[in-house]
Amino acid sequence: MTEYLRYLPDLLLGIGGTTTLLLGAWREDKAGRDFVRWLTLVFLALAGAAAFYAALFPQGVSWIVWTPLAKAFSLVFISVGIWVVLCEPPPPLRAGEWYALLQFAIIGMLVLARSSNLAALFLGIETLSLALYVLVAFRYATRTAIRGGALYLVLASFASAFLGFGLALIYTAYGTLDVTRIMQIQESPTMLTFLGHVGVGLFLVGAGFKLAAVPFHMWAPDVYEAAPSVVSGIIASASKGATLAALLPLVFLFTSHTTTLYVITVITVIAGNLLGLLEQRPKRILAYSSIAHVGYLLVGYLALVSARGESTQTSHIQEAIFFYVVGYTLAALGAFAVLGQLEDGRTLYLRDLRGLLKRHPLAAWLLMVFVVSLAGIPPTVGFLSKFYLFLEAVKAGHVGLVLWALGGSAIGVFYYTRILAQLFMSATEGVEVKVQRDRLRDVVLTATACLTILWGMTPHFVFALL
Amino acid sequence: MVPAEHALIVATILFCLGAIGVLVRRNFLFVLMAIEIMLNAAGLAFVAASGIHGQPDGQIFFLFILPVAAAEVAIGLALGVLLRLRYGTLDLWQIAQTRED
Amino acid sequence: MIYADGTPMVWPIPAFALLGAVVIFVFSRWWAPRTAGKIACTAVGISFLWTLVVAAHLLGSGARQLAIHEPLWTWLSGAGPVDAKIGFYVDRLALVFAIIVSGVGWLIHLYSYAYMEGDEGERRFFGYLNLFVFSMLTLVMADNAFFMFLGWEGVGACSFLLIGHWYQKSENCAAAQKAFLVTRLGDVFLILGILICALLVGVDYTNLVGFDKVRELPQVDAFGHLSGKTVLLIAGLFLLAGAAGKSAQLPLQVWLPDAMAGPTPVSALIHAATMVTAGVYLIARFHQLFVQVPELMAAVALVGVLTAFYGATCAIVQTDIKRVLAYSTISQIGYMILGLGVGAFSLGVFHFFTHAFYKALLFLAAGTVIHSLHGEQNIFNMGGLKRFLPRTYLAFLAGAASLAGFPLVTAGFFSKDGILWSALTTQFGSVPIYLLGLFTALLTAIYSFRLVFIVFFGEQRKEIHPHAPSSLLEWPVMILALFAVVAGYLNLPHAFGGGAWWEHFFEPVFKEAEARPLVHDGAKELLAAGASGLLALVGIAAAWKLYGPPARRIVPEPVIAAGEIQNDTPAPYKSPLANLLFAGWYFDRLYMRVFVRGFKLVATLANLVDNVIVDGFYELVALIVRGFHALLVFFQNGRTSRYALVMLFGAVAITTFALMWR
Amino acid sequence: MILALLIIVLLVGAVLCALADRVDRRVVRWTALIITSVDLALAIGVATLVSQGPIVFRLPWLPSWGASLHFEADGLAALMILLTTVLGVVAVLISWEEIERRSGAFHVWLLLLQVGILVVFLARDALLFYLGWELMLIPLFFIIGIWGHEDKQRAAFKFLLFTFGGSIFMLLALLYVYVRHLNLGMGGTFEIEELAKTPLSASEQWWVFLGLFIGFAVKIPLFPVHTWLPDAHTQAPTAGSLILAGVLLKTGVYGLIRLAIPLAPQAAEAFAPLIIALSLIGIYYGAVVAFAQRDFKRLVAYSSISHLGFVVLGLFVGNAAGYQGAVLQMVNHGLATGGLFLLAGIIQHRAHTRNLEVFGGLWKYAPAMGAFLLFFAFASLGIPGTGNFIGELYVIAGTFQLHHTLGALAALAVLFAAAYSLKLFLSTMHGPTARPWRAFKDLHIHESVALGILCVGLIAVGLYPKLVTQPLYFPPDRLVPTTGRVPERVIRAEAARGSLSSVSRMRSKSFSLDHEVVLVSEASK
Repeated sequence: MTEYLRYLPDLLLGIGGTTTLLLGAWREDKAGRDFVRWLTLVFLALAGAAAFYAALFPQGVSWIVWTPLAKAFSLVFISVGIWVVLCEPPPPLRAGEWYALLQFAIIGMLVLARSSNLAALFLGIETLSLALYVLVAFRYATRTAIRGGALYLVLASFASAFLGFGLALIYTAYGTLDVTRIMQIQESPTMLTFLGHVGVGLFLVGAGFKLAAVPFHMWAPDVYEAAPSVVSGIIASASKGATLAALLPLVFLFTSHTTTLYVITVITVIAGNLLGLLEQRPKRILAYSSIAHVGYLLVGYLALVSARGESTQTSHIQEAIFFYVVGYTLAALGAFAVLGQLEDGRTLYLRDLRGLLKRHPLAAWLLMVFVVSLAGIPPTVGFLSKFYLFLEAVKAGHVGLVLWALGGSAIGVFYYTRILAQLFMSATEGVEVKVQRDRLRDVVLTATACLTILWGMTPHFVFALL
Repeated sequence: MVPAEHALIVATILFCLGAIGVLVRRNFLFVLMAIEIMLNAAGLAFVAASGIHGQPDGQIFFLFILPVAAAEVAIGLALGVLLRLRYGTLDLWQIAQTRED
Repeated sequence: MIYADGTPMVWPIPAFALLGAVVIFVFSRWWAPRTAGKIACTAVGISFLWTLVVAAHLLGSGARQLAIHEPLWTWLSGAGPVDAKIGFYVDRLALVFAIIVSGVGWLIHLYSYAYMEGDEGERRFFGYLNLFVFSMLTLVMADNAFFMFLGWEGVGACSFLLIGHWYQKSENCAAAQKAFLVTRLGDVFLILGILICALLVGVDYTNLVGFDKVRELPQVDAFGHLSGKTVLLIAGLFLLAGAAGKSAQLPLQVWLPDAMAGPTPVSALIHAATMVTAGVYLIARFHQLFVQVPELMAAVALVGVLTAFYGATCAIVQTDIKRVLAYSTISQIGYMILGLGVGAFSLGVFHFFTHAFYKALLFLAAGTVIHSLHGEQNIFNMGGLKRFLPRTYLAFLAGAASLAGFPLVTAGFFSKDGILWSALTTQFGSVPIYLLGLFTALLTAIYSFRLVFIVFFGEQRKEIHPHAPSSLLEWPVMILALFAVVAGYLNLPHAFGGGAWWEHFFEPVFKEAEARPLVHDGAKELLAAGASGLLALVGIAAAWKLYGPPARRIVPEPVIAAGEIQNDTPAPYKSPLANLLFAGWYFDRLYMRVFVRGFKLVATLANLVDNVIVDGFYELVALIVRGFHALLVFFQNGRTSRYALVMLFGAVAITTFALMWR
Repeated sequence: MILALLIIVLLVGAVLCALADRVDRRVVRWTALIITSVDLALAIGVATLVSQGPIVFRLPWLPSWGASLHFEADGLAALMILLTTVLGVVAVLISWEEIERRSGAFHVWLLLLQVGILVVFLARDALLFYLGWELMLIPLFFIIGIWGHEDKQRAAFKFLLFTFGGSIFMLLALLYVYVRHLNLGMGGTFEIEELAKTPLSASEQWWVFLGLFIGFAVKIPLFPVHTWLPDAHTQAPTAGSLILAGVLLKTGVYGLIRLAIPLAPQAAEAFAPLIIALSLIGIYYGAVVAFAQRDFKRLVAYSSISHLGFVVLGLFVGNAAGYQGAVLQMVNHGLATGGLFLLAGIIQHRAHTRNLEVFGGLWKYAPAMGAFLLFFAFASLGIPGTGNFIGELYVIAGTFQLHHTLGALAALAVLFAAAYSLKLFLSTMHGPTARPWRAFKDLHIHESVALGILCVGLIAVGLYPKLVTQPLYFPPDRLVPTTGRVPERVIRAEAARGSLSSVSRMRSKSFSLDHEVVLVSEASK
């Protein structure tokens, strides 16, 4: 039986998701909504506990493997789920579906984080994507939501096709999709490497889309804007983190693609920061910011590729990437959640932020912390994680790349601080925004902000997860 | 017997056709169809590769691709209905040009 | 305040003046305005008394104790050549200057007390005045050149403030600014000169004797292997430039006439008796350096005699009573510098000594005149004041006679004649210099009595109602007048049967540096003195002829009514020569056009460069970044198939890449 | 511990101010005043303790990276934190009336800004240093952007982008040195002292120095990366300008001393001619452009560029005189320019304009203000008796030792300083009264106190510069350059004096200072 234990979190969430889906259809009133909410929370907590213990049991050969890194990532994604449940009050309609989809998305992430087989990776991505398609268009009463959902669906499927075809080619080349076997085969080159390279290239397209790396990033602003803010947060942080977690064991695939990765990284970092420069809609700014952050993560990933499996260095870089993902997740989720309070079914503009200081000063200060962290300015986790990542990149010899990344972040500072300027510096006359207030959300966000600062000074707590 | 490489070439051609379909069609439904073609091209490639290697893995993988494609289409159709309802058209360009606010 | 061995401390001398200033600045706002003046007079009075105590001690101990050296605390240290203490050094040179500064200063303070009554800025005025006395005392009593520089700049600052005392008139501000900047230019050279000295021998006055060793050095490594003599020449020229700035010598003399915008006591104290003679003190103090290089001495002498001539020529056509005196000051300091330049250091200082009395007196008397006439300064609007201001007239006459070098009975005669005699006879002197100096003496007599005759003789030229001056405006002037007459006998030359006490008094200070006349013929000396005395008389006679009551003609002839001539009247005379002299040989205009306008132009241009080019560069960078932003955002149009196209493009690129660069 | 306390007090103060904001504006001000005063007291404590040896505070932080919370105060650091805390008190005093809007937040940012500055001055760990460096950004960004004047946002952004843009090069250089140190098998550490031991090749040093130098040059700011400064100064509220001019710019110089030169000493020497040229250009450029300004604060800002040129010049002439002059100028510039900015703020608060052309004759209404402006203007032009003179003199002397023509060039710049300083004073206080400034009040008591503190500081340094230069020789004194030509007089004093006089000395009981009276008598002639 113990080999099933490794699927326990997924199973729990699957059960939880189905249950909430059904129960949600049963009662739509407030009690019902709250019930599914707490039920989800229970399942997520159980899944978390399961993930914590599942890794302790012996691991056989499987599509899914609990490595320490996978465990840490899994815990992070489950925490994201818990965070979202706590932070976001249940939607007035279709609460059951909301929570079910959330849990399904987390299953996808968990699968991604632990996949040791490219097939599992594909399945994880698809599970995650399918849930997200619906979540993006969740508020389908508004036209933008549908439009965004459709756009996301079309482009994500398009990318999935690339991913699938790329996997097919890899399979053609290697005869297997198992990561460890591919690694072994790769060390003894076969005649089909050519197909394998093309396959990896196409795989990169699919993965790049999920990560929103340039030039596969175009969807990001439109989708982030259309989706409910918290969903945008998940797409920006956890979903990308999961994809990256899945890519971490695959570095060996890209050893001959470093130039490609290098180019992608550089243009991602630069374009991501350039795109947001004069953007007027804060959610789009955060979308562009997420593109830039993927660029920074790719810097780390390239360092990982360059480390060529050298164990201490690899583990350091993995630690750095993990830390970065955690730091970025905190800040991005927090920032999106604050913006979510201002959403009123219409497009949010920067100038709307002006009212926040008057209406809900706490939210303004919290947003400031998150934005500062995103910009990578101390004393926040965004600074230290970026520092760590770049440190490792320099260690791996990527001085030029780090210079590009730093240059990009210098450009990026401009748009982050434009948010701050709108929050604190501009006249508040004539700005009327409705702020939805929720006590629990304030508490959760405050805690998040505190963590953002605390971990910015004491990252050991994060490293301890590994 | 048809060589597996030929099947691969067919799959590639299918994939490209699908991709071109996504690029040139503006109608949401046709775009969905083009994506289906691309996914099926991937499936075909898997099956063909399965033949090359003499393993069932590729065919099993095709089994995974099928429901994924189906699920995507299902969501896509739902969204298509909503698009038609809210925008009165399925033309993605027109929809993109519609200004909100 | 007396050391165990009976030597009086010297720090109280400047300290009292400083204390007065501080008290006035901090507290006087709560007191009546007149109190400030009382405090100021008391403070300087005590300083003066203490100076006398020190003087008595030093004179009394004779050769046993020639100087009091009182280092207080380390000021600059640990930075290589910049090594100096805060400390005082009073030898006979410093003592003479200190006596004049505190003594004449005190008299002028008393005068000011009456003069400034009812002025809006009375407290401020006396605060500055005390601060000035403090700075000037520091200047002359410092024990090293850096500390001296503190006083040097301090007097400059006070001069700036006092010229601009009536700050609401922009001309005054401009004059103050001009004075400060021009002297500052000299100060830059001075500090460089001091730095060179610091590198060579150090700045403590006790070290200055080392210059003769420097001269012998074939090369000095610290100065690009120049020879020791060249380095000394450069250092000396820098010091001379500093002296020229402060003492209004050519070519930095332009500020002094304008500085007359200040209240008249200020002109008397700062711009006649004390501050402007700082250059004389400087050169006398660094005599060990100057005598090392004959070329340097020649330069000093040349600057001196040319300035003397320049000042005298300009004074002769001025219409403003204070400007006449200002140019006269320039000219007289030129004489002092000439004296130093020909090696007669003690005589240069002697001329400073006598000049301090008679020029302060002239200014104060002029101040009384102006005061009585409610601010009228144009001499052509005066006339016949002899009757209204008899005591002032007498004092003024004494001063003018001394200035003109009226033979035998005035101090100016002896001091000036000594310098001229030295210019002719010492190793540094020469006949052309002597002749120019002699001719200048003639001019001096003419312009000084031109003043007397126009102001005090003749008839009243305008309907004015002079009021009688208060006694405090008169008796300090009388004291000064007394000294202006008798001070000369301190150095009665041997040829006149005197003992040349002054020169002997300074022997321990200047020692071998003092150049002795090469001619030891009493008869020749008498002849020369007779010549200059005669010239003075001729000058006075000429002035009587040209400007006296019998002469109704005013030479040169103005194009407008003489009474209407203002300082900034462009060309008041018909004669171009007179206009040239009136405008100070157009130095002012030249500087204004070249340097001031040039600087403003450069500043405007630099500002433009900063805004357009330097800042523009960054704006351009920002613009380029924005351009890229616009380019990228252009593609974010929400059209699904376009997005897909970009993705496909990426996919094709990656695939191609994978295939080609393998 | 006292070092950590310095920072903790400010952090606690920031929290208290935030809380006090709910009560009343006055409570905030008093809290801030008390907190900064306590910090000042602590800094004085540090300054006195440091003469017995450096004060070290070390706490493990990130052992896996080799980073620790290593604070250390030596003489230089003690001076700098003293300056910081003094200006901290002054900043609170001067904001007393000026800041009316969101006073709590203002003081929070003001205190946090000082935290960043203190971290920079005390850090002996490269990571910690960089952390402090970046920590200064956001508070000042807000101080300028929220409480600034008409064009505040633009100025705030310009400040932020320039400094951030500069600091990325610095970060990269630090990372590079760290990695080199690690790869050479010397272990991963951010201890600056350890990093300085990394044997970098000449070209590596060149790049490392360049990176660090760009970062610091922007902050100082040197020509031609100075253009953010006039805008930032002009727009900042008074306290912001004060801290910016007083200490923030010094962090750049301090970084050069503490990081750039120790990490890449040979490169520093190789760069010295270029840097000397840049600072000389800056000295003249700043002074000349300052003269052309019409805006009070802009003028002072450009004068800052000129003054900071002196500081960097002194630093790179490579001798003790220059180094001491540089440090002196850092302190003096902080006090004098700080004073000018205070007055700018005070005048603007009353007159609602900074345009020099509409001022004039203000002395009539505000003589005390005029007196202070006069003092600070004179200090700024380097009048002896104020610290600025000593600083400039030392720098000029140091430059003179390096090369006489350069020294002369540096000295001549003082003339231009006089030009703009006088313009500043005259066009404000003197001249005909241009407008009826009826409501123009003279200084309040807290303003007088604030300005008085700066005045006393300047005069104290001016008359007893050992206050500043002596701590530089406190252990460890290795920062004081010993290279360069040994400053030796051409003719030694004893040789010069020769047989002039027998000198009798005696201690005087009437003075506690090292005082002696020397009687020069004519013993052997």
